[in-house]
Amino acid sequence: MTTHPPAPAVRVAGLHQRFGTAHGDVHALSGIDLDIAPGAFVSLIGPSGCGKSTLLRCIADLVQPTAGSVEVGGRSAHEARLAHHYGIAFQQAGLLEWRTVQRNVELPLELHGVGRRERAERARQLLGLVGLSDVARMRPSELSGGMQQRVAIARSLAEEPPLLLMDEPFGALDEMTRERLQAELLAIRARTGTTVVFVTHSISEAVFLSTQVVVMSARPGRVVRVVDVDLPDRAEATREDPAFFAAITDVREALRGGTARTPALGGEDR
Amino acid sequence: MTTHPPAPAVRVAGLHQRFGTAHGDVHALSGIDLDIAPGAFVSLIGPSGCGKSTLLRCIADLVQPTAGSVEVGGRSAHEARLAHHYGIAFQQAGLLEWRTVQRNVELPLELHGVGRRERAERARQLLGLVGLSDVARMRPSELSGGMQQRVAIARSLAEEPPLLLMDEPFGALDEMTRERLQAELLAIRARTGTTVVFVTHSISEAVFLSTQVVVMSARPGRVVRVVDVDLPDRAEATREDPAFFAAITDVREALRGGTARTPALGGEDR
Amino acid sequence: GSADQETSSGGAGGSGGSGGTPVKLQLQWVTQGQFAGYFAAVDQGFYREEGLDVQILEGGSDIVPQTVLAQGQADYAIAWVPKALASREQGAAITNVAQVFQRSGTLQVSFASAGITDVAGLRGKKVGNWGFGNEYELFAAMTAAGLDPSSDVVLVQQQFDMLGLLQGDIDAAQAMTYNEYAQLLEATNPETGEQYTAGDFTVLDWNEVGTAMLQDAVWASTDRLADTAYQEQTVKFLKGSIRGWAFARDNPEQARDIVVAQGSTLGASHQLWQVNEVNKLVWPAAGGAGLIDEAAWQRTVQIARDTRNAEGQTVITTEPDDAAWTNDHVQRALDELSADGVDVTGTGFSPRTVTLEPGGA
Amino acid sequence: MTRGNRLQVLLPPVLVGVSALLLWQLVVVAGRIATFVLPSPTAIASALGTVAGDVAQAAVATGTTAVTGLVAGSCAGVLAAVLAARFRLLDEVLSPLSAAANAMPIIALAPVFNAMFGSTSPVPRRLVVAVAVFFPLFVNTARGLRRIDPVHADLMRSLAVSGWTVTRYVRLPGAVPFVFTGLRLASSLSVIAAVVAEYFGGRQDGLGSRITSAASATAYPRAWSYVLGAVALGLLFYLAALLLERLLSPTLRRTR
Amino acid sequence: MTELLATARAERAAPVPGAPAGRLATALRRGAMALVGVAVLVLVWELYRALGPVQGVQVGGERLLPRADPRSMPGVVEVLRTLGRPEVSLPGSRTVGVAVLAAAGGTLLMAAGGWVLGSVVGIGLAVLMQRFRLVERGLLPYVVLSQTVPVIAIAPLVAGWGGRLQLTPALSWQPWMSVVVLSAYLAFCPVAVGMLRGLHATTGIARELFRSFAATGRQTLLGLRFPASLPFLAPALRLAAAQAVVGAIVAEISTGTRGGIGRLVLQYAQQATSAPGRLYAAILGAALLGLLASALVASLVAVLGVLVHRSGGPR
Ligand SMILES: Nc1ncnc2c1ncn2[C@@H]1O[C@H](COP(=O)(O)OP(=O)(O)OP(=O)(O)O)[C@@H](O)[C@H]1O
Ligand SMILES: Nc1ncnc2c1ncn2[C@@H]1O[C@H](COP(=O)(O)OP(=O)(O)OP(=O)(O)O)[C@@H](O)[C@H]1O
Ligand SMILES: Cc1ncc(C[n+]2csc(CCO)c2C)c(N)n1
Ligand SMILES: [Mg+2]
Ligand SMILES: [Mg+2]
Repeated sequence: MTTHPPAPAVRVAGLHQRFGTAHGDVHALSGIDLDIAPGAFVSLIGPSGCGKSTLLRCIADLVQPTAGSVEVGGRSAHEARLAHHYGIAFQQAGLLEWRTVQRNVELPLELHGVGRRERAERARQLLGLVGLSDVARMRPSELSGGMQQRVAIARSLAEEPPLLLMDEPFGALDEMTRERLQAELLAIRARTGTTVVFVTHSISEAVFLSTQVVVMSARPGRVVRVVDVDLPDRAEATREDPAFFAAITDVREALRGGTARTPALGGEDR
Repeated sequence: MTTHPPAPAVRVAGLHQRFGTAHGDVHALSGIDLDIAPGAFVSLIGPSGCGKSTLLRCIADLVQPTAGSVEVGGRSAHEARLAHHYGIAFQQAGLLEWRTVQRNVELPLELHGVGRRERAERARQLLGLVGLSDVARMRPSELSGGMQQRVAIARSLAEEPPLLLMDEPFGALDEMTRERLQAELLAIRARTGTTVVFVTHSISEAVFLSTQVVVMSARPGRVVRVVDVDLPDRAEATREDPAFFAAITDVREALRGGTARTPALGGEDR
Repeated sequence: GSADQETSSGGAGGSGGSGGTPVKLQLQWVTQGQFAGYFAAVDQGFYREEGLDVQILEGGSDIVPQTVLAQGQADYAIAWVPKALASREQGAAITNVAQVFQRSGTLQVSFASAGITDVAGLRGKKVGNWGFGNEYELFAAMTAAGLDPSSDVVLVQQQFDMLGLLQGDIDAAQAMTYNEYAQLLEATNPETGEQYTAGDFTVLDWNEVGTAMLQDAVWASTDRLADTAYQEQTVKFLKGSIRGWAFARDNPEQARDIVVAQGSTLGASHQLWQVNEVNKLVWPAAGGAGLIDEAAWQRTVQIARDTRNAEGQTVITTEPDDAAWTNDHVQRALDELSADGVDVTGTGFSPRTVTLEPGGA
Repeated sequence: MTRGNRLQVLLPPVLVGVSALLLWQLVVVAGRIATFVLPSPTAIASALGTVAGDVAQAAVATGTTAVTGLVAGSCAGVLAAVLAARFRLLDEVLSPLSAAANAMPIIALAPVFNAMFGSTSPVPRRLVVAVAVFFPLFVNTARGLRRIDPVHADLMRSLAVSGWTVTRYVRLPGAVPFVFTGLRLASSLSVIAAVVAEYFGGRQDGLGSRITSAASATAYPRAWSYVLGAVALGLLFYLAALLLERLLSPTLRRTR
Repeated sequence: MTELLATARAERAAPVPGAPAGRLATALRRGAMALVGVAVLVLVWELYRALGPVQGVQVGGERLLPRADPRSMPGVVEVLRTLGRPEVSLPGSRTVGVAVLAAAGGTLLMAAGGWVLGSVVGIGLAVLMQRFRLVERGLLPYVVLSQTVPVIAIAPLVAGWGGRLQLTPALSWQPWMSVVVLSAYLAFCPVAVGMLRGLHATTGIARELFRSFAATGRQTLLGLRFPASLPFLAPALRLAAAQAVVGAIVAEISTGTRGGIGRLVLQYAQQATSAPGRLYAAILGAALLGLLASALVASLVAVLGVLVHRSGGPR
């Protein structure tokens, strides 16, 4: 009997994604191979329109890849979704206008049969975490852009899923709030050992948070390089750590290489 | 005869803004006084939900302030709007789905009677500027989040207005594209002498771009401090300038001071 | 009153309520003087005396009485002969057991000033009719007069009222003697401020033109007629009905009141006119009321077979079989009634002169 | 639209239609249902065979009424909605009136129009159709016009345009899907209104009078042939509305 | 794609539904404006009667403006007077006005039945069509086309087959039930179409969100599609109310069912030659009935909306 390495949390192999539009096909992703170890914190970074959101949506089984396979937690992406294996926060908040803020956070719990008392308690706790306790009874449209995004983050955390998928979750947040939430996210991960796949366009954020940074090229999106980030722990001081800067430089260089052409101009496949 | 100082590009005096909601009033802005000199580049920064967007919308005469006055270019905000005095890019792109990307950029020109040839030419030029020449004929929903935002930026620049209002315009952009567009924006400003009011949550972006950074406190939004940024010129090298770091520190401190309470919790007025 | 209340009370049609064999009679239109005999028979207890508990079902524009009968939802139906023959061809097993109206009540009316004195005069005119199968007498007459109905006249859909004629949209309008013709005479002539008179109009009467077709008849289920109990019941039903019609003949005012009490909203003088005109169609009946005159039957069948409407269709395509009509039951009914001293021929019948009030009031 | 795509769109309705016909035939044959109750599809088909030419002719007559009324009523409905969206006062006056007009059964309207315009004129029927289609277009268009994305409202305001320009550039394009929802409903409504209006007046040359004339002679297979004519006409109108929708709103495909 | 959110925001600008005073004022204002509309209509009618050409205006052989004679266009006063006259010139007869009111009440009941039945069927069909794309493709055209089959073609079927049903030993099929069924036949179409549109009117993000939760079809329906469809369902239900009234009236005439305004229209139409006012009175009744039905449904929807909103659910 031989011991197997643990199954990867996410395994993407030979992934291609094309979209048909009125003006011909758009080749969004091309030959993506990616293994994400359990407990890893992986950031996707790359020029606007390179396919980060698309890749995340493939992992979440929200779009069917044109070619290639996606495995999540040792099963197909489809089964993983049905097993409530992940929580997701989208690039746009995607709150339901007819629910109050609190009931938006409760939504996944409600759908999965958690009792009224328990889910209210959990929602309150999560809203506290993202600093929105006092707007629990308001409607999404009464919140600012950043506040909406924080509600969406709270919602994605509601079930403490083994896998967290986050698409530029901190994009609309001020630096203070962002740093606070980064810390919270790291704390949650430390406590629960959850795997995180995180889309961002901030190099420093990617490096600060991640164990690996996946650098993607402009359309058709390919993985240019995977930068391993080896930092002892993540605290305020980390941001001054030379390893931190080294990793930033690595990522920046990989990005430059991958975007030698003008950003997001991937015209050759159209 | 005495000479007057030039009229400020924007003058906000004693501005208050309250919103009525089903669960009581929300006090979004409280006693804002602000003078913006012609040609200035002013960034608004502050915790999420502090009223940055609201302040920008007051200047644009898109909401009526509850109290106080707003003057733009020496006239009332209302008259300025009617005189096409400003261009604006919103936090959400707000593109018209039934128009192609190019025709979305042309919209302000079309509405203000610019001829077909001329506006097509201008739109092409602007799309080149934001790196989207090859998607001119696509529909907004076929673009990624960041691409949509760039279209909105191009649209706000279409008329080369004396005043540019921008609400987190680079929020959804990757760092490369962001830096390129920052440079473009500065170039445009240098060329046309336009005044810019810019909402951002990136301290470094604010400092890099601005002549003044207005730091706001959590709700109800107040101006905590106006940090003057005195940098000779803005180039890649600027980001290593000590004056640059000093200003960043100033802003960061002002922000900390203004957010001694938990971010965005302005519960006392509800 | 709530809808169901009114329908059930209307549907009850004055059912005796006291035991008796339940019998349903389907009319071809809403309650009005046209059906005075049946309402009178219910009201006066004539059916009850025969041991029948008769419930009268009103008609509507899409209720086809003979198919209601054929589907077994009524025991008898009042229907015009040509339409009923058409249904027979489509498989409705029904038999004419009594020809209550011996004459046709349909007229084609025009203003005297239009000079349409004979059928040929319709050429090039706007000729109104209701459709609904009421147009074959008109078409037969036109065909006989050498007019092609589909090209020599303009056929116009006529409404329930006679406004089309009065307003000059229609040159010659269809009218039942007992209904629409009366409406004309109730209307005010705007030129004189007085009511119109019969002299203002010329009428084409199909009975005189020779294209009259048989109208209201009592139809029974052919299959059930094999059953003696149903035969007996049919005789009883016809006895009651003929007594009802005799009552209406002798007491038109009372018959009018009975109909009004059943919920007809036509005016009093109009209703009286209607009962009186309908009486003229029933009485005098040479061989007894309801007896089918073979000659009239043959003429009706002939016209129904030969006359083509605007689409080139005939009412029926083949000669109806023997089961289409029978005088057996009505004859028995007449015999029994005569024995009881009821006047079933109305030889001495003379119609009233009814004065129509403005608006039929 | 690709070929497979077209098949995907066309096949299900055809399948449903064919199986419905089979079921119908089965019920009639197995249930020994008499023709005067419900004619079988085959009986209708054979009747249709003999009167096909007449059905077509009648459909042209009815179709003319329907088209005229549909165009007039739709234009009026959209126009009224545009005006109502611009002037609140007009909206408040028009909405209840159009609701009342909509609730007016044709059966009540036709005699009135016939009296007013003359029962031999084609105008009353067309008016009946116009009134019938007015409401769905008015309501749906008004709905679409009222729904404006707040960002778009802000955008237009910032561009210092208002009123008609906003209507033209934002509200109307945004309302296009709604207009077509209304038009789809109206397309079939116009046919039925034209058919029914014929029961009350005008020349006896359309589907309505043929249906009644056949039905009153219990010639149900023939009556249903004309009903089929009406359904086919309705389908034609519906497809025309769909086609127009595709032509005028290329972006609709993705938002459905 | 942002459509749904957009409405939600746009509608936020309207007065908060919670405020009763505001709602009452709006209702009053609406009522007043409806009356203004009626007044304008009456005025135009009367003005045309007074000033219009008696023979109307003909253009190219077709009359484009109506005749203004009293038979074609009876005066409003005349119609109102008719309401007060006895229906039959016999002692104890009710007035035409009472007859119209009673008939309107009868039709309202039958139409209500048709509306409920039609709405249930329509919503059911819409849900089915949304759940199964194939069903939508196969059925939707027929839902719309069903409305081109005139009532005359189906009335004999409904009345005929209904007449054979024995619902319970005590309750047999009543004629008014045929009316309800035929009324539902006209009412279900707008509900099915509107509801289906509403069920589809979710944003892509929201749909993906529910997909990411592995929500079951039922959960997506109840938690997402239903709330999203409410803004579409409300007007569809109002359209259906109007259609139900039309259907009930047509069915009454078709089947000769008593107790409703359709039957009254039929009767009065036969008297229109000499008393055109009566027909107009009945038509007036029909119009008011339609308005009442729409208004009832509108208030029902509003009340439900407020209740749901209070509970923090969809508005
Ligand atoms: N539904 C669609 N139809 C057509 N093209 C699409 C569709 N969705 C995405 N694309 C295209 O796929 C490419 C990748 O899009 P995606 O949203 O994944 O980019 P992204 O990396 O997330 O960009 P951003 O950082 O700007 O959000 C883009 O060029 C976009 O135009
Ligand atoms: N229409 C509205 N109704 C009620 N409250 C509102 C409305 N618009 C804004 N607010 C409130 O006003 C405050 C300021 O909102 P604003 O959008 O200006 O914030 P912001 O500074 O732009 O935040 P962010 O950085 O997250 O975009 C928030 O608390 C928000 O909840
Ligand atoms: C829908 C419909 N409208 C008119 C008539 C005409 N009509 C012919 S006979 C008759 C009864 C006696 O007047 C009537 C009203 C009809 N049959 N059906
Ligand atoms: Mg993205
Ligand atoms: Mg904002």
